[in-house]
Amino acid sequence: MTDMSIGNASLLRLAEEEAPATKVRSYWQMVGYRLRYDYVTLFFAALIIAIVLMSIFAPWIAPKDPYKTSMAFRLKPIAFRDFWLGTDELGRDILSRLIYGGRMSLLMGLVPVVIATFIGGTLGVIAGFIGGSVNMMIMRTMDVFYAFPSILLAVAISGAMGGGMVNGMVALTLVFIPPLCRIAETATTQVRNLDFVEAARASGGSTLSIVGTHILGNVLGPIFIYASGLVSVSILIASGLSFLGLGVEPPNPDWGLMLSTLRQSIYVNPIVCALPGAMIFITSLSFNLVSDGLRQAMDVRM
Amino acid sequence: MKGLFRTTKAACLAFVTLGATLGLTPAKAESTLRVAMTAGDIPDVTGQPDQGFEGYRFVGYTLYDSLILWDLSKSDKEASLMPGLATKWYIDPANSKRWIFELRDNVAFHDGCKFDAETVVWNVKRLTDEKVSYFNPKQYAAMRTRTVNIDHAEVVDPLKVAILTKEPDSLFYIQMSFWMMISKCQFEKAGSYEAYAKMPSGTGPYKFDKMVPRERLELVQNTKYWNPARVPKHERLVLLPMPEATTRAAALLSGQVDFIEAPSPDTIPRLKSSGMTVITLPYPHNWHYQFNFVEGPFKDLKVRQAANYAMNRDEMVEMLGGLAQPGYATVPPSSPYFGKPVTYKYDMAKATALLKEAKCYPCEVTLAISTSGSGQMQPLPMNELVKAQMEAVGFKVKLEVMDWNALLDVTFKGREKFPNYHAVNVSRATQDPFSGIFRFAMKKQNAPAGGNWGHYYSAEIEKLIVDIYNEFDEVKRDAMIIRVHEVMNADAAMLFVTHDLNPRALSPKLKGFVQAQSWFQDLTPITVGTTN
Amino acid sequence: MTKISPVSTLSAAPVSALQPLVEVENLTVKFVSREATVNAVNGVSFVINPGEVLCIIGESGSGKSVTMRALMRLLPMNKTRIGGHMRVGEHEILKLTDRQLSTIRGSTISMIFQEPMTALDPVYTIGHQIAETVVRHEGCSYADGMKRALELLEFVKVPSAERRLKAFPHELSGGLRQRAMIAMALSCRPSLLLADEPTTALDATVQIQVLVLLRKLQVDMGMSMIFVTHDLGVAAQIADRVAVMYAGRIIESGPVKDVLMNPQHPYTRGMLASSVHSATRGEDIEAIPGSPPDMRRLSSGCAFAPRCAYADDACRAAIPPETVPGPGRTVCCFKAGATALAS
Amino acid sequence: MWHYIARRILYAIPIGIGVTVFCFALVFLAPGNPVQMLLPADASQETIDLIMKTYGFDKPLPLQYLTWLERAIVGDLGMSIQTNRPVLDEVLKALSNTIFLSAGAVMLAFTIAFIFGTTAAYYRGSLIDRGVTALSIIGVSVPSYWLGIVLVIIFAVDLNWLPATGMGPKGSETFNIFSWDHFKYIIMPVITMSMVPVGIITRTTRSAVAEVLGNDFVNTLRAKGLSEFAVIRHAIKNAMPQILAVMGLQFGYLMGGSILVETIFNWPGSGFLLSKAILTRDIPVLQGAILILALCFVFTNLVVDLVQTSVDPRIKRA
Repeated sequence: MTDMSIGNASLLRLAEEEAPATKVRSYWQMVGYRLRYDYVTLFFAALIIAIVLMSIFAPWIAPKDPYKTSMAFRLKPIAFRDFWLGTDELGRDILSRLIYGGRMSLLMGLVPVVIATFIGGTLGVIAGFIGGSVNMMIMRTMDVFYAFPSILLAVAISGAMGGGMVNGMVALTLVFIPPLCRIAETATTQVRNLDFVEAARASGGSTLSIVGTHILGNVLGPIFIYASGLVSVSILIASGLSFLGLGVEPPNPDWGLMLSTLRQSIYVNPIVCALPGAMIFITSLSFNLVSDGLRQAMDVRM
Repeated sequence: MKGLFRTTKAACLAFVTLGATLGLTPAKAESTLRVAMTAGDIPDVTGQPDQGFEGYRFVGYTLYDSLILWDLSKSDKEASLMPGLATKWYIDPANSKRWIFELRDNVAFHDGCKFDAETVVWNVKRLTDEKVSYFNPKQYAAMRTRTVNIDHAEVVDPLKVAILTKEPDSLFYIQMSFWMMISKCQFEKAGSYEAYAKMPSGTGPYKFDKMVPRERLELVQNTKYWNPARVPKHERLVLLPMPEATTRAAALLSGQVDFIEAPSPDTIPRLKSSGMTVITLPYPHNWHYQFNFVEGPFKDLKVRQAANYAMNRDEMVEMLGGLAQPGYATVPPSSPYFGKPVTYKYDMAKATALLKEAKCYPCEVTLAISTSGSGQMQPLPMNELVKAQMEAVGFKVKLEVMDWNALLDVTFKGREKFPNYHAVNVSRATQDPFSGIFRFAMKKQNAPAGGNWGHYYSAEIEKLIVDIYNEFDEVKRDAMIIRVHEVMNADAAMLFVTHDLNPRALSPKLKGFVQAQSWFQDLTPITVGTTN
Repeated sequence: MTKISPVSTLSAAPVSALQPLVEVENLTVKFVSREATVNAVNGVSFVINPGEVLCIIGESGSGKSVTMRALMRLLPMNKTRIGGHMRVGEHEILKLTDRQLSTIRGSTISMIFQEPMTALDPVYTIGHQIAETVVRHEGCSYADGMKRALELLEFVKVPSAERRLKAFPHELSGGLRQRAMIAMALSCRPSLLLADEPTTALDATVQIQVLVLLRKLQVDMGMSMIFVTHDLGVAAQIADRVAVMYAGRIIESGPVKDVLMNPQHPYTRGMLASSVHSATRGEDIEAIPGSPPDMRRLSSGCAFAPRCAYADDACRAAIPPETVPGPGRTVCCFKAGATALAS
Repeated sequence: MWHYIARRILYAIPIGIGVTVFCFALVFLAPGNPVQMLLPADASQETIDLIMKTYGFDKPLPLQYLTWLERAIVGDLGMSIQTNRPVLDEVLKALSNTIFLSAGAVMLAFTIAFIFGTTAAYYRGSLIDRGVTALSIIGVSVPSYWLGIVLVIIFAVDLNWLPATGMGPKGSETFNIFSWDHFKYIIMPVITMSMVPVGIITRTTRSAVAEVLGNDFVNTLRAKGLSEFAVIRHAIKNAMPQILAVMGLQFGYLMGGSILVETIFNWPGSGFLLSKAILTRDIPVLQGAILILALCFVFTNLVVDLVQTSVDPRIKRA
């Protein structure tokens, strides 16, 4: 949310044109500079880190055993005895389950994106760099998967293969490969046609070093930004799958699954039942805002 | 401006009055009963309904009759059989494989055709004879377990039919209570089941009016029903599929429906506080696990008993908001086949001791469960509770969670294909002795041929069952059935957990509903009031 | 409802002959952002008489484009601080309301931009964009506006004007686009035309054509013009007077001949020397060493001092005041007229 | 132009074939056999075989695919195993119900996004801009099914203003959008469904309009003396192709992604049909629904592409 957003490009250009800086910051310094003053992004980045740490250190943080059931204490409201956020339909501590739930939800959010970034990015760079029939084959295959809206594809795959966390992850990975592949391909093709790659070639750089230095350097940015935006999509679709009974298996604490099972109890204890939804919302919001901040700082338009 | 405002207000008032007048002339308004079913779709209306027993409940016994009906007029004891389209049935004294059904006279289908012996034979062939043009493969498959023993049917006279079985079967007549009699001449008019589905015709208390697939089925009262006592007290019955429990509750609370099936326990307080009537009653339903008798720790009787002792069934009932009763045997105590089985009351110490005795401590077991499914109640929290209770006495439980289809696959194929599962959680209807008891205990029913998933074997039961099928004296026969039930308990043949109480919620404007101890219910006595 | 030929109607707006059309006094423009304050214009003053062409010369970043935009208040309000005072005709530019401002934009003052490709809206036809201006200022119907647009295109000598009327900007060549731009700028007979390097983006041959056309129209219509360029050759052709800008200040000004023939400021001289026109064959082109100053931190002395061969401590200590070396001329340099500078 | 259309359509054909292969293959990834739901819990192998044969599941896969494809091309997607109704009828009926929702959601989203996005772009950097950006991010971050549940509880159960489920008082066949009694059924599902498109279209509108406003020609427009309103009109026309493209894509996404919202509201659309087909493993319906939805999506993309070409003079028509 800096003033250096897209809309002000013209003014920036004018100012820079009129006043060439003697001290030219490097690109990454500039990005860092912009981020440093982007308090919103910094705040939500900190929130993500907090959620990640909370998940990693769940066993030390969680006040109670997230699997311990108790019929006597089911569906208790917030701040009931030492159940700070109440209990679920089996009398398990909601706070502990929310803390542990971060593990599953982040896993479902991050793993498919990371794998898809790796696979899709690699395929895209290959397609973009080699071009010709290889490009044709890879990109046309991607087009087929592009023909499915993401939720439909995820539901179709995990619906067919049966529920479960692993199947859910596989489904989400397959959903994310095509767009990442396409971005990598576009970026690679663009970079490949730029003069400096030609120059590097002319000066006798090996293919590998060209890919390594120039193409990757220019392709990673857009991919990284796009992928960071996908994390929240992944979290949301994964929670949707859990909601449909196609995601994480019980009794594992997962926000989507908790939301799904607590839905039955919404008339008894609406606030407690809304908590997992709120967690999904906050996490997804944080990833979205950070991704947005990164995009603005890096001024990459998509 | 002020003047304008006044005129508008006056106009509004006029409108309100007009609306009120229209609303206050309900003399013509039809009384409509709107029911939210748990099914995801309208059950098949062409004869044997799908969507489990719910289909039979709302589409089967409403549009159609069977030769023998269930008496659903009482709620104090488990529903028993009563004459339907047949007035009498008995085994041919000369031939223990020939059942004779005497038919009711002067019964007409909704289309006007007469019901007679020829129609019955036609209906039998519809589900047993692959060679006739009106053979229905889908319904054949669904009915296979009930029809497998039929050899053929024959007309004795216009009001008498004989059905011949391959083996003597003293329980055969019960199967005929599931056999919907559809109109032969209406089917011939339609030409195919697809066409017939748009104009089904039976002899039941309701007539088909219209259907929007996946959304609603509208039936209207059959004022000429052969049993005047069961002519519906409301003019129209609308059936709406709503698989989501929360959706059903919301629909009832917002006044979109009048009658919902299976509200989830935690919505009950809210439904009650909004004035809804919540009805619960035992019925022949069993929520249990079938053990693997060949692989794993449950081979050992002591381990099976330990698991049964570990169940704190009262806690389960509490979790289910009182919408279930503790399950100590295959059938609930209200069943005529209950007898005096050994009961495994909650006893943690004894359970632990048994496990130690069996040298299986901690005892690692894997249970196959589903996320949802017909009659599964609330499989996830219930299984989690079972797991917690078993682990409290020294089991180490791994839950293999799968969707309903995958679990059915596991159930069909049996333990041979899935030796790693030590028990499966598929709940069953226990309405008749075969499907409720025998098929879990007979060697002949060993999966994949039948319902005996874990290949349970008891020599005594094998012998008893042979005798039962050949015993046409009901009292003697039932004594033996009770014995089978008791033997299964002695062997701890299952992990008994609970019996559903079949909750339903009704809008306060409905009167006259009598909930029967059955999977089926009679909606005909319900009157729909105008008060909200 | 204008149906008369544009040539006859296009005449300079009535301005008192006694006073200059444009008066700019001590104009300052600052761009303020969180990161830095850019002092783009630092006290510029000039006057233009009716029918006169002033050429502002300077390299990129010298503040010439900003000066022009400030005259029309086209700089983003919330990030710009404008000081001093500007008058065009009877309008005090800095005192106008937004509504008044938009009324004089396009009618009293109009502007031609450097890059006709990006300065025209790509999704409207040329005809529409001209007609729109006419409709806005003359309140005529759209159909009349289109008729006027056609006349204007013919007026700026666009071949097959009728067809070009319906063309989108990307369908025209650079020269034609710039002519369309000019037609648009002239559509409401402005008394002042601001031209921001209007020929820089064009091919050399087209440049001359456009330049000649502009000069002819300016003379015909008797309007005043401020012409921004970094090309001395262009300035020589079109200007009556020139002003040389460096680091947001006018460092030298005067009648075009005097300044170009006898430059007084070392920067002007350097520029002339590095201009291809003045270089003799075989001789090395003399370039001004160093690079323009950082407008975020200007030194207290002469901004050109770090690059100036003649600079001494006095130059670095204070900003040189304006001196008048000859009639109608100004220069800001301590060394102006000194022997060291005499060639 | 026609040449371009023809080429785009030709290009869609291999994608279509790929889609059919995928749809067909999907089903066989599934554990269990496709006719399971038809059978009683303890059906014998003999019964299973008979049913498999009746539905043609006993033949080799490639042959099954070709048979299926051959009939699919002439519009015969087979019969639903569950209901015995033609799959094509089922899917088209459901799809038309979903289009109500998707179109409604996209139109609502467009209206909101258009107003907010343009305002934010015009006042970029201001508090309004921040507010709108926050709103759009909230839109894409809310789990929509969760919102749906909350809406039902508030507006149907507690306030009793709107119906909780279903499509019209008498089902979809008599649905009449111009009658309030029917229209009120569509309100909550449409609002729930529009959350994501509101977020995405607002973001697109904001960035597209802002980008246009940063262009040089905006200076020209102001220099011509045009009012700010006219300047914004120019900016919108420039940004429109991009906004339309995103809108079209969102429409396509909603048609395929309505499964969660339709489940909550019991809306008889394609998502509901699909989830039912998955739960009951109704192979022909699953295949047919996914196929038609994917083809719709391909078709939507094609239309978006063509509309964009015709709206934007900058794109050269080959």
